[in-house]
Amino acid sequence: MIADGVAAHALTDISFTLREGEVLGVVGESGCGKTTLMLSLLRLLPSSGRITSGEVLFMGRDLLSLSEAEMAEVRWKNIAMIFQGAMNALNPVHTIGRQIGEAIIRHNYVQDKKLVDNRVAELLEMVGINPDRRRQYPHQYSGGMRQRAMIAMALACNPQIVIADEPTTALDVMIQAQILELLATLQEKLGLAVLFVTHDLGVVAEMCDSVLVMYGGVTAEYADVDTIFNAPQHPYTQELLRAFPDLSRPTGKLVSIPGYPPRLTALPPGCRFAPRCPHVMERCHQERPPLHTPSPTHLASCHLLET
Amino acid sequence: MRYFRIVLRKLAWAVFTVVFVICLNFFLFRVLPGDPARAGIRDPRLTRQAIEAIQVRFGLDKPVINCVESLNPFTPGDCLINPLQTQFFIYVSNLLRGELGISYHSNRPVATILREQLWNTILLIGVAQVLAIVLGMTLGIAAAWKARTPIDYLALLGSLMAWSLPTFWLGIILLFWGSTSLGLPTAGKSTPGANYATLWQQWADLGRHLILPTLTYTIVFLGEYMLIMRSAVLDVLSEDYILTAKAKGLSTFQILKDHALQNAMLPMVTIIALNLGFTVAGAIQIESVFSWPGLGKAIFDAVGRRDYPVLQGAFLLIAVAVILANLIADLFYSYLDPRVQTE
Amino acid sequence: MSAVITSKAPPPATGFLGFWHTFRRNKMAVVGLFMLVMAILTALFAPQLAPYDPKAITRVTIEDIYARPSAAHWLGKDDAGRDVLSSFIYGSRVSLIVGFFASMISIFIGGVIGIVAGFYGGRVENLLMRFTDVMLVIPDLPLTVVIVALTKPSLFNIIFVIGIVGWTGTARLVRSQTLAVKERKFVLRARAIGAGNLHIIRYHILPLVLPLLVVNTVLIISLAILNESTLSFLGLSDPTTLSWGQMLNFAFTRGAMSAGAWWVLVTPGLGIVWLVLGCTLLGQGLEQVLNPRLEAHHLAAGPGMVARRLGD
Amino acid sequence: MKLKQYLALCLLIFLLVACGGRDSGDGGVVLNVGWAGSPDTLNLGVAVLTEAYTIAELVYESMYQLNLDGTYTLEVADTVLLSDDGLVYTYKIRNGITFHDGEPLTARDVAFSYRLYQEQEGYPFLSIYTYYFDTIEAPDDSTLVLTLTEPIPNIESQLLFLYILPEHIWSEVDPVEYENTEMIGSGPFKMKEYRQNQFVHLEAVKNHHLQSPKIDGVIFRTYDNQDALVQALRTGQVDMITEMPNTAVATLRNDSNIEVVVGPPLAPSVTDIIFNQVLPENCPPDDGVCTGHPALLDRTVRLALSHATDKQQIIDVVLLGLGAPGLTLIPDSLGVFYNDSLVDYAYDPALANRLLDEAGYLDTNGDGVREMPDGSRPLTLRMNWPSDSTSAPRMAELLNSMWGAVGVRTELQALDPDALTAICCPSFDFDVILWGWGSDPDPGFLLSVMLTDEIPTGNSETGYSNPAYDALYRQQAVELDKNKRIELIWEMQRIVFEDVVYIIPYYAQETQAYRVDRFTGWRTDGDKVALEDPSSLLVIEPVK
Repeated sequence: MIADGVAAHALTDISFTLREGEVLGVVGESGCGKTTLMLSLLRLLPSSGRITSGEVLFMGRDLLSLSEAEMAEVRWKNIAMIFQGAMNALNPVHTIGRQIGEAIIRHNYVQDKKLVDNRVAELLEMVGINPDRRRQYPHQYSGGMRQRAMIAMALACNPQIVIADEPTTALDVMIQAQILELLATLQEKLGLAVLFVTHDLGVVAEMCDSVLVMYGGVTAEYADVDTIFNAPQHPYTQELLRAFPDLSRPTGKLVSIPGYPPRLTALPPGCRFAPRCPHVMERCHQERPPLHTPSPTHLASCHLLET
Repeated sequence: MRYFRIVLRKLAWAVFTVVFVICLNFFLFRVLPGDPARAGIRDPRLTRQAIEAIQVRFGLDKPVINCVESLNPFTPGDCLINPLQTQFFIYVSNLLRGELGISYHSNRPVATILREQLWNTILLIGVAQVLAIVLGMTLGIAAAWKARTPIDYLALLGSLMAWSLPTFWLGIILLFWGSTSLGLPTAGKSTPGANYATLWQQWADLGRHLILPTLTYTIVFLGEYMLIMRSAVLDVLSEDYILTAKAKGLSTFQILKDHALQNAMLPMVTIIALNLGFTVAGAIQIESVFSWPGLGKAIFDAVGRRDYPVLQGAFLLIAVAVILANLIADLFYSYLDPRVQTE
Repeated sequence: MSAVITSKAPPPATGFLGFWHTFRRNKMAVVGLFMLVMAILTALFAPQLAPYDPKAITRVTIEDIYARPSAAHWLGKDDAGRDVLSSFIYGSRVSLIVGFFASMISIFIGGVIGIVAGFYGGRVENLLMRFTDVMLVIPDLPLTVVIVALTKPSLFNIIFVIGIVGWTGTARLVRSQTLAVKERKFVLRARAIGAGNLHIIRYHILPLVLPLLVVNTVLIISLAILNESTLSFLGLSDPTTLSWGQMLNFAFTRGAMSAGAWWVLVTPGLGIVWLVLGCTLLGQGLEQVLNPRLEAHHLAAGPGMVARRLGD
Repeated sequence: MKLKQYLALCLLIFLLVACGGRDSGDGGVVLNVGWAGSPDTLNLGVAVLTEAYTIAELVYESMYQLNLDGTYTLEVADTVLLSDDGLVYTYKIRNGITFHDGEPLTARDVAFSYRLYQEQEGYPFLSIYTYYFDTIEAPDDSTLVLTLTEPIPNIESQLLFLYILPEHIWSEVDPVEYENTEMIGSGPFKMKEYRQNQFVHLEAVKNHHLQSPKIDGVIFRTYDNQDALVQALRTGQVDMITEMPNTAVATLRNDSNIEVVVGPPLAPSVTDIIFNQVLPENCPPDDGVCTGHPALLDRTVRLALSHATDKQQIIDVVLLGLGAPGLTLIPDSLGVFYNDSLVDYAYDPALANRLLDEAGYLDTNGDGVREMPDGSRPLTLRMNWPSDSTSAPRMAELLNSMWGAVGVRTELQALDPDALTAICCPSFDFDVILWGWGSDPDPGFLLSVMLTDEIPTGNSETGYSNPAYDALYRQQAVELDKNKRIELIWEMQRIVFEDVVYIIPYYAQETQAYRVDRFTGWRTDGDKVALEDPSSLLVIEPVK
């Protein structure tokens, strides 16, 4: 019975396209609305969240105008999701096999019980888990295996799109690499479109076709991966790249961006990056910059681009 | 194997607790003032010789335990006596033979009295608890699912109200309402002297007698279960795996059934078992209002008459039942939560 | 695309003002507090509010006994021919006193055991928690009967009895909270700079356990009030103290319902419900304020999920 | 979980149960009696509660039966012969009496029973009735010769509760442990089914040697809760109730289907206000603590308190007027033994104040409480009562204000009955106690309570000691002439009344009620009220 709090515009003016087989990286510091964006796509925002405007077009249909039942059909069958922190995303009291099978049964991917079991085994094998372990519980898996199981689960119904929400956080470096490689292999093999949420630019450079850089709930910059890495237009992207250790330039100094990203409940009136921007101007504090298009496939929101 | 070890450890703990309760039970009732032989009886016909005879009969002439003659007033005694000749030993050895002493009031073996009453109480508590748990859980799930909606507020307020009602007070009000407007019986568990043509009639008669006490009971306990379930489900519903389930396209009902319920049951199981003790306190009030011939009524009568052997027996029985229930709950818990079995 | 997240606002302010700000948004807690304050005011101003003095000596006739409600006696009269409303108003005092002091005892015992067990850990914790577990399974009532039989029935003893059987839940709760708090950085830091145990408990643990304790106190008060009425019903309470439980007890043993005098039974009963409900609402509300978890509810009602303004 | 199925099931059960008809009482015409008690045990050797005796009165027979007017008639015997020295009673047992199991009842059974009651040490409460028994002989099947150690005037009341047990059953069992649930007797009703604390189902004996009931059976149902009991009568679940709260009388009288009967009880009982007046020299050497307030040793104080006690007010509040002001420990329900010539001390607070003033108990420090004449201590009295009493707290409140009005303060404290026994007697560690007695139809025992000899035994609650009274007691105990004995007993009552040994606030009346639409023929014309007595149960018949 808590009375309404203050509505915070977690996301504003976000727009991107994901083509078949494309890997789109979504980058930004923690708290910039990446996960909220992913959940919004599947309409999974918690009770305190609401989508106020916009559309999510999937194969010509606006997902936001679907009924809850129609939406449930789309989930997992067309768009599946790999959550960050597989430990919490898996139900501790059910076996891995059951949790994967559940999705298969739900979307009638295969009918027969026996076939479901086979499919589960096949999926686990595909991600490199001994299929016999499908009768075990999440707590009996190691962290990396849980993440593999999550991936297997996401692929259960052969979705067109997989949303991978920081799939490697909380894993140690060796395992991270394995998981990423597995993802890359499967993406290629199955021709998946992947929305890849991360704050690791190295991963982005390696895996993604295009990149969406988010800051404070808005699009900072959106372009193909080469443009982002070679000709970033937004000061935030530039700063991010400077803060990213480039192994090819071992002498380069590591720079961290001063300050913290804004709290969504206390957003600055003008450009959201203004308080931390090295190129900040007077108008940045008053006026929200519109999205500029330096080139047809390149979007960036910064007053500097005006002219 | 690990699981077996867990079970064994829990079992050992339960046994230890039972032993502790037996000792406490013995000494607690020896600390009481006055002459137990005259408890509740102020009968002019009782002579001093008769009192002594009663004391011999109940074994009260012997020292409490080695070194202690009596506890109230505290008198030290001979330490070198044969321990077999102490009240404590007699009590324990009787207990091992399933004897709980003889009621001061009715002169019958306490074990027999309790055995008769126990089943009636189990029937009443059983039916009412199942109803309260099922309804409470259902309401709790509904309220948690529909959190912050009128359904939630209504269920919450109703449950808090139910929880706030003094049990006996609700009982007497329902008794008058039920007997006046529904013509339901006001006492007992069957119509005495009735000849039932069919077994069905007998069950119907029992059912009619059960309605009011069960209703009272259910209302009083419903609220608590609802509150606990609501809170447990709310906790579960904010877990990530619920989000996973939802992302998988499962319907709300499926999510509640397959993912929320079992996890939310975990705290419920513990509470239900621990609640057994309070359940008996409720039984005392309800059974005495509705003259239901159960354990609670026996305790109520025994309290009024200071019939300590019956109280002592009931105390032990309830304590052991609660310990047992907790043991079962622990084991059931590990069945519900695979993490306990294997980690 | 745009989405909003409603968050608890303003940002978690500390101190009483911040707490009050959140608190007053919680209808449940506010209603509960109101009910409790009403009861406390009634108790405080009983002499001003009560139309008659329940202890006053008046000549009673048979007609006075269980007299129906009238203009002079709004809630009728009881089995001794006294004004029910006045007894009811004065009775709130005893019920509140019992509830308050008994819960203080429970909270004190439970709090000390919980903090000591949680803070010191090891063998101390094991011993204390095993003891708590044992006490938790021992039925309260026989214990109460024995204690009441050992002591004279009086207000003080009733408070004592209710207090010492009701601490087990608190002990468990406080222990787990202490365990959680103990690992916080500033506690570890305090320990690192060599602060004594008592100092740490007093200045670092207690302030963090206290909110939980307050919630628990409010809930235990309601339990104590209910327990007092149960003891009265069992004839184990002191008949010379005028509490709502005693009023009920007299209504029962002196056949109020048979005489058709429902007002004698219903009035104190509703009083207990009022007070207990007030405490429970307050407790539940406080808990919600201190431990909000609705924010992340994944199944919350549908309509808010997609709410687009017209014309978007 | 399939919620709908659960709900449907619950609803189904409820409907089925609610629609299920009431009992199909096929056992003939059965009277349903409601009461708040239940026999503690059916083994009368160890039974305490009156309920056990009520059932025994219907199932068993004894040598005499007590009529509602207080007279006795022979029951199993035709005639009795008393020897001139008043020591030897020769009873001729009727022929053709059989126990419920078909075995004949003979003088041997009578002798067996009397010997059992006399010799069995595990029968603590009955030995008082066999106190004067010397020998018990049954020379043949129809003759019983009872020899006493000294002549007594009240043999009838001594034999009244010594029910005759079948030797062929009781000689086979342990007479203390035996639960006697079969209850084979020779009375007009026999045991059909017994559930302790639930009900007692008795069946009529159709060819009884004295009188057969007109009904086919009677069921006594236990209601733990008095309100439920009254409600059961109102809704017709029972046909008669043997007790009820006095507060229900007015409401039940308004019910045209219900008749309320009020009168003196069959089993006499008395409520007393006990003053601790034991003298230091009489303090029991072993158990005595004797901490009574010294003022209570002064008759003037006790008399003043008596004048300060508004008995009518107590009767109105506690009994709703259904009682009579009491005089002494011998209640009006003892009939001829009750001395109704005594005139009660009037309620007169002014007189009480004057008495205390004149005796020097003055409030010297102006705190509203009087002090002893030597100023040593205030007149503050401890007042205790058993915590299981429902009326005592109300009475205590009233006394507190009444006595307070004459400058005597009381400190009220309910006590657990055990704790009360512990401070009462023979330790005399109290000032005032509110308690009471139940009595036989003979005043002998109640009179003995005030004897000097009873101070160390714990029977004397006041510690009262008066040689003149003691002498009269010994005299009446052997006075065989009934009228002379009554005279002596009246004189004893006058003495204790004038000495103000107790204040007797009231003699309570019995309140019972029955439904007029079920059975007719209830004996309500007698001196006493006892609808559950054979006198009613043998003659009632169903309303046509």
